[in-house]
Amino acid sequence: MALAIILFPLLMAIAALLVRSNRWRPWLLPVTGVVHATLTGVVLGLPELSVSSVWLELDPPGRLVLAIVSALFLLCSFYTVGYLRYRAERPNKMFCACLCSFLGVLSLVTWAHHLGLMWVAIEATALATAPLIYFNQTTRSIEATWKYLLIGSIGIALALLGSFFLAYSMVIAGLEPSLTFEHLLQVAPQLSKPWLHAGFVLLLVGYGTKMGLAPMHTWKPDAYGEAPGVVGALMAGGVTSCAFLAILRVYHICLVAGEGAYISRLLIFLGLFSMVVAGAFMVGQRDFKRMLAYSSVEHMGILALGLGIGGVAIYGTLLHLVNNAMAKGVLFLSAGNIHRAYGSKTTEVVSGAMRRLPFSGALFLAGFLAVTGSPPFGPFISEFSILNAIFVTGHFWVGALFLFFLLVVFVGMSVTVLAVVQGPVPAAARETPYRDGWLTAVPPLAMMVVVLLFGVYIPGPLQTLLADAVHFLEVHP
Amino acid sequence: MINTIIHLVLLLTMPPLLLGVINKTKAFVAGRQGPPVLQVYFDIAKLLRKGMVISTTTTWVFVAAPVITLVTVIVAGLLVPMGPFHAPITFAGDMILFAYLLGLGRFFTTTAALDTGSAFEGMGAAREATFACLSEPAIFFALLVLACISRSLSLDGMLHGPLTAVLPGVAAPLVLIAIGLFVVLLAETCRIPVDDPNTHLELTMIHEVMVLDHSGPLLGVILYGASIKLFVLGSILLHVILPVQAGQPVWDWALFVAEMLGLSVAIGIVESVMARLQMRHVPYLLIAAVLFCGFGFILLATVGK
Amino acid sequence: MGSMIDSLLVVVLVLNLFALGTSRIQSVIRIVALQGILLGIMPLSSHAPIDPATVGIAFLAILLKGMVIPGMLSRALRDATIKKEVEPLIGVLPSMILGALATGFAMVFATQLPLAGMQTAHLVVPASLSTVLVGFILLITRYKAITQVIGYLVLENGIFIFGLLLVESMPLVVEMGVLLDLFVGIFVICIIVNHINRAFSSLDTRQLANLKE
Amino acid sequence: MSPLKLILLASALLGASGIPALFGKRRSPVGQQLAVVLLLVGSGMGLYGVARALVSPAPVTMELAWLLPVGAFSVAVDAVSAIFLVPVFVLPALGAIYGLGYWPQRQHPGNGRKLSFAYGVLAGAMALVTVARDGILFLIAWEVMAVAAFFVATTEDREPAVRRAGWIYLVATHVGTLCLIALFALWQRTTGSFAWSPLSPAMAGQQPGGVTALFLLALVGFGFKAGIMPLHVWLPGAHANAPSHVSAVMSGVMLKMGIYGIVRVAGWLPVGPAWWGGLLLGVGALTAVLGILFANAQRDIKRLLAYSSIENIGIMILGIGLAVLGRTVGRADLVWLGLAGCLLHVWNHALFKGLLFFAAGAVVHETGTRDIEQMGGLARRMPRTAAVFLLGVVAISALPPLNGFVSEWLLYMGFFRSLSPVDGSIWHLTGFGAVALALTGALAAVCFCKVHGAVFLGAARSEAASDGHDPDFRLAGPMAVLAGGCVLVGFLPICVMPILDGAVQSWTGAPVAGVVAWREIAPLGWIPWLAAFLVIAVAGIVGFLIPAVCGATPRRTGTWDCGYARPTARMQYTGSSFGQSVTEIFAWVLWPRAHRPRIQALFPRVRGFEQSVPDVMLDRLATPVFQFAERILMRLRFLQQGRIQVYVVYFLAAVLTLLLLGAWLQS
Repeated sequence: MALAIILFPLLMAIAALLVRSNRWRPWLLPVTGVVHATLTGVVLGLPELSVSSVWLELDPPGRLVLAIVSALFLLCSFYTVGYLRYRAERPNKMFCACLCSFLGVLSLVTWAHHLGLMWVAIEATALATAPLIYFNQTTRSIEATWKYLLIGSIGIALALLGSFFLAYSMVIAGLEPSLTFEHLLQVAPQLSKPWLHAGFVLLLVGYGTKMGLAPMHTWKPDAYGEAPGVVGALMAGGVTSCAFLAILRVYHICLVAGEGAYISRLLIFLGLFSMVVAGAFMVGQRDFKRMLAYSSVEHMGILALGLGIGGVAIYGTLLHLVNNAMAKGVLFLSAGNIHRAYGSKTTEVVSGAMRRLPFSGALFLAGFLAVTGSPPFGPFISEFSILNAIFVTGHFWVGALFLFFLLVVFVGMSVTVLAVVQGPVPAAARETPYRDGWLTAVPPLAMMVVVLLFGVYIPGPLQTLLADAVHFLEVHP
Repeated sequence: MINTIIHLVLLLTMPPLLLGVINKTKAFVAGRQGPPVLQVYFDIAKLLRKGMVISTTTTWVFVAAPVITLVTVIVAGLLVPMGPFHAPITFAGDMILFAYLLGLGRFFTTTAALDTGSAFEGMGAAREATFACLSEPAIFFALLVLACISRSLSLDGMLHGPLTAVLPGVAAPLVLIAIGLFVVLLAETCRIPVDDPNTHLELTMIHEVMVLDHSGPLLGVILYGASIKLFVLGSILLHVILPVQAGQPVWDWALFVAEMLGLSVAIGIVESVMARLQMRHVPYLLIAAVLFCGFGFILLATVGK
Repeated sequence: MGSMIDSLLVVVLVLNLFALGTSRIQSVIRIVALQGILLGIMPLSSHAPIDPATVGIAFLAILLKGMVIPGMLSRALRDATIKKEVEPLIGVLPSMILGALATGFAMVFATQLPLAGMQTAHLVVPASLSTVLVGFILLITRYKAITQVIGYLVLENGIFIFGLLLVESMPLVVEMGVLLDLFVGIFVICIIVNHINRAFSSLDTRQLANLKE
Repeated sequence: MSPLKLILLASALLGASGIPALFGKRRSPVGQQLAVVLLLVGSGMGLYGVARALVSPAPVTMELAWLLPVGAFSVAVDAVSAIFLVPVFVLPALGAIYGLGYWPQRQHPGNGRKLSFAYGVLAGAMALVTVARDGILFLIAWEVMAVAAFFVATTEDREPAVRRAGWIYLVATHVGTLCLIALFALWQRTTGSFAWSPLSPAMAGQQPGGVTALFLLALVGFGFKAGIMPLHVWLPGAHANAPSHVSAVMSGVMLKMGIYGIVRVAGWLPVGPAWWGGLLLGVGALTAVLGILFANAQRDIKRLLAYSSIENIGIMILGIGLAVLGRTVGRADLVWLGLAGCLLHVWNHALFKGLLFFAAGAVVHETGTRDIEQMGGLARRMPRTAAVFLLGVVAISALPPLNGFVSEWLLYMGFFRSLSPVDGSIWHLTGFGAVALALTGALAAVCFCKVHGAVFLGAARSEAASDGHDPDFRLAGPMAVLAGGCVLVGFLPICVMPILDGAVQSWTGAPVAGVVAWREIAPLGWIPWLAAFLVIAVAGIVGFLIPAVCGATPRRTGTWDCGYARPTARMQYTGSSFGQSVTEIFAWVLWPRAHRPRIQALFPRVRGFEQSVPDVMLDRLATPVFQFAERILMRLRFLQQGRIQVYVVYFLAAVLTLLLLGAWLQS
């Protein structure tokens, strides 16, 4: 089963390389998405299928992330078809192939049950996404890709070093060396503390780079800004979630090792730092795609913060993982549409999107409200429960800072977003060919519906997924 | 019952006399013979018989305003006790009604002035309304002091408070609010040093300029209403400065009338010995009044506790 | 055998300083290649019984770090019509001093960390850390895209050195680490560097600074 | 069907009323008419439910099966909710009728549908806010209300001014919402549940500091919505730039949601220290006086009305302060008078402020300007509008015999009663409340005398004002209803007293110490007689006496202008100069911005004198602070300056910092 879920997209990638027609090739993506989603559904429905080998096993957090990735890809795949219609002039062979393999490696991350294998998978995502960022083949996109690759690789290298440290902390303790997670969890208490600490810091920095925690976030605005909107959506919702999963696993190990206090402080620090950096750069941000990138940094900060608070906050954090993926999807896809329609992504040019694109404009605005944690959208529920946990655990100053940074982010973001959606439409933007169509408007709309739904009602299956994950993460002696 | 009738009679007939007395006093001090004491009655009677000239820019407000003013001051007059006697109408909270009735009258006077669209009348209206903003707090501070002293919630009870003071050390606050109220009285009734009722330069007028366009019966009504206002405020002031009673109802009434005439003589003397203030200095005078009453209240609030 | 490894590591450290000190890109590449070959030898010398996994690691390391990637770097260098000097952000001497300081820091830091009982080679941890730091220094102080790639390789070498500690216990992990170097190396070098070269007709990263706030 | 179900259904109808319009044609009026019908039906249903809830003895509670992610969908309606529900079900419906004439879809194809959709959502959300009994549900309803208000306020988002006002509103309301989020998070920490209901002293006893935090958070969070003085920055702009019926609903109903929140928290928290009441009184006095001072200094009629809304909010806060203080010192009569005055003023303000905004809208509609200096003399062209406007200004100046007087009279009674001290510590404090109220009343009289005079009296000051006529029934009808309401409450306050009494009794959930009979502490029997006497006497004298005494019919001629032969309309005393004398006295708080040209030379050129009174908080504090912060943040931009080498440095820095931080926190 695992192999099916992981390998099928890779096969489809090869197929994409073989298909000739630039016109029909994109349709492979929806096929991949649908099949992958069905397989995922089956796996989630029948947990006994999820254990397949020592190296590949789908534990509850993995299930959650797999569900997120699969759903996100499904919706984005349809959007991509619509998007590529407007980019008919570009060969999309590499694009489609990479998208498919991207899905494959992300699934591998969720399945990987071995520290090294997970590292390999995450490294692979870097390779799969680079061509996607490079899609436009402008000098700017080259630069973005270069920075993404180099910074990402350095992060990955540090993660490798961190994994070695972790492994060595076993060797020192004279334990039977094996990097599968349940073994690590079993022996965690005996691990040598200094190596564990150092390893954790390196892993945090390394995977934090993929996740986009400040100050390792520097690649994010460039990559998200230059990549097509759909790539931004998949990265902000998929890659980040997988990187978070990696950090979550390490966090789990340290928790079991009895080092919860140590890492939670570091996580809280990194989380707040990411939030403030994101807020600072969102104020006066004219490029709305870069703004979305910083918003993603902010939300990674919230996730780190929630993880650092731990305990009751875990539920909210995992829920926020879901909400963030969906909300970011809405924002990036609608932003992509606006970008298409205006041929620009700065507020000097773009205004009146509500008039030019009633659907995308409204979705962009609604997505903004959702992502800034306004009721009744999903992120509000998750952020609220994180805040509640912060207060319950007595971190009042952290709570105050959290709220203040949320405010800064809101102020900064609102200026840009309102400038985009409100006001008169420039004459130049009326002639552009782009119109909201089924393929490009419905996927973000669907995501918006999901975000709204999670704000007022959490379906049973998701509830069980979250509950299992939370239960799984509770420290067991 | 009989007292109520006397109250009504005095309220409706005596006020113009006060103006006459004031004018007589001023004439006497100035060494002139001056108009007869009853001149104001003659004026009102003459005005009521005359015809009206109404500006084309005006609306019904212009005609209604003087009447509203008159009615409000009369009703206000029914809430104020005279001397040791009880007011015809009295209930808890009527002091607020009293203040706001005067406010209603003022509101319509100023509105009528604006109704004519004349620059001068607008100017007068602005001044009247502005000064009212300053005298209102003074009045309420005074009311608060009286309420503290008398433990009563009706104007009648409050004004009899000084007669039957329960708290120790009420003298100083009473003096303070007496001064404040006297200033307010001068301002509200547009006497010197705030306003000069018989100036002839419109630019410097307050009350007179507001009613430039009213003529005939309306002017008479205004004149009458103004005199009643003087009378009512005067009787309030008397309770504060002269809280005395003779015991015999007859003598009490006589005493009250005498006090009232004495007050108008005092006003006349003040008008003769003082020059009117510059218009932009008037607010300072009123703010001083507010401060006097406010100090009175704070004094009572801190000492009387 | 630990003494053997230690002596090799000393050479590696010296090579680091040379890498920092050389001003011609071509010679830097050679130095890194040599470093790679040395790294490849170490696993074999680390412990007596030689099992296939270890041999595999050694072979891969020598092949990639010592030959393939340096070769590609030189090819890229030849294709790119650029000045063959390193053009450091800070001069050669300062960067060498920095490298020395980094090595010293690594030594101190390594003493903070406990070592496994049966550990024979004492230089492994400090050497790997200092090599990593030298990699960082190269990455920070060099302008050319190629030199940054070299810096990245040095960084990877440092990690590989640390991997020696784990060769006996978990060779597979180490192999994977090496394997990934292959991917990234090839990817970065061949594709991106060439693209950069085509797009900017230069490999100077100072031209890659348009995306900013 | 239980009253609560009725109210919920009504709120759903209101919320959905605008949806059909979304699918309508750009220029077809059907959608809007349908929305009006739905609003009317919903409001009728809601009012019926409210009436039923008021007569039913016990508060009606309901818990829906549907579970929110956290918290529960629990709703309830008691007398307090009912009081606040009445304006929600009255004003939006009237406003919708008004909108048919004021903002017809046919003339506003661009934004009409958006408007009627958001308008309905706003109304529905407000209804839900007042019945929500769960923290999360409340927050959801609250934010939906706030965002819907943003959309209705930015109906004309093509104008930059509207966009700016909208942005300021959005930020302000979000700050408030964040405070409320913190409030409910702490509430859960204190009570252990998200239930939005009285906080038992036992639970609160654990963290007394926490309770104070709750109180302050509520004051700030709800204060932003209500517009209490330092937090009012969004209010004038948003009200001035919205369509008039929207302004009426925002000012008449939405601000009251803030008051609702404060009333709730003040009643549901355990008895607090005396400084709570003192703080509320201080804030209320400040808000009332400053609000009316700023109002008096405006020349945009809708900004003026907005500032006067701030003033009225201040009066309500004074009432709450008195009630809280009374609760602290265990004086049921103070609690009754303060709270009843506050709640009655909520109704009254909805009535006369709605009326004034409607009338102002009609004027703006006819003249095409909001600047009162461009108007004048409209009373002869729009007599009915002028009459209701006059009624409105008399009512809002709290002059007898209209409704404004009644509520303020209750507050005065409270302040005067507080002077007979049980515990001497509170009485001088409260005395100043009465004075502040008096000052506010006098200033309100100036301000509204000015606006009424400048708009309706005198002669037209511009072409725009020289024509125009009374609006048709769609605009006039709602005004008439509201005017009737003002008169009714003013003449027969006895009718509403029992409702207020019920609300006061159910304020804290448990009856206040020593139940009081309102007839004793607030005798209102004399008011109808007084009102009747005033009306009859005036009508009699004007109608009969004066015509009788002076035989001849009055001669009409031009205004006597002191001998000047040809007075023109430009010579009239303007509204600004009317308010100027007050503005000068209080220049030390208003900081007017004046441009005085120096007149030199023998024959000086024509020079203009300008004076404007910007909002101190917004234009002199908030805006500079924001600009400063932005400049600082722009300085930080160099951190992301494109050099990959620098980014690599960040890695080293991050690793070292984290290692050191970890080590430091370990030790």
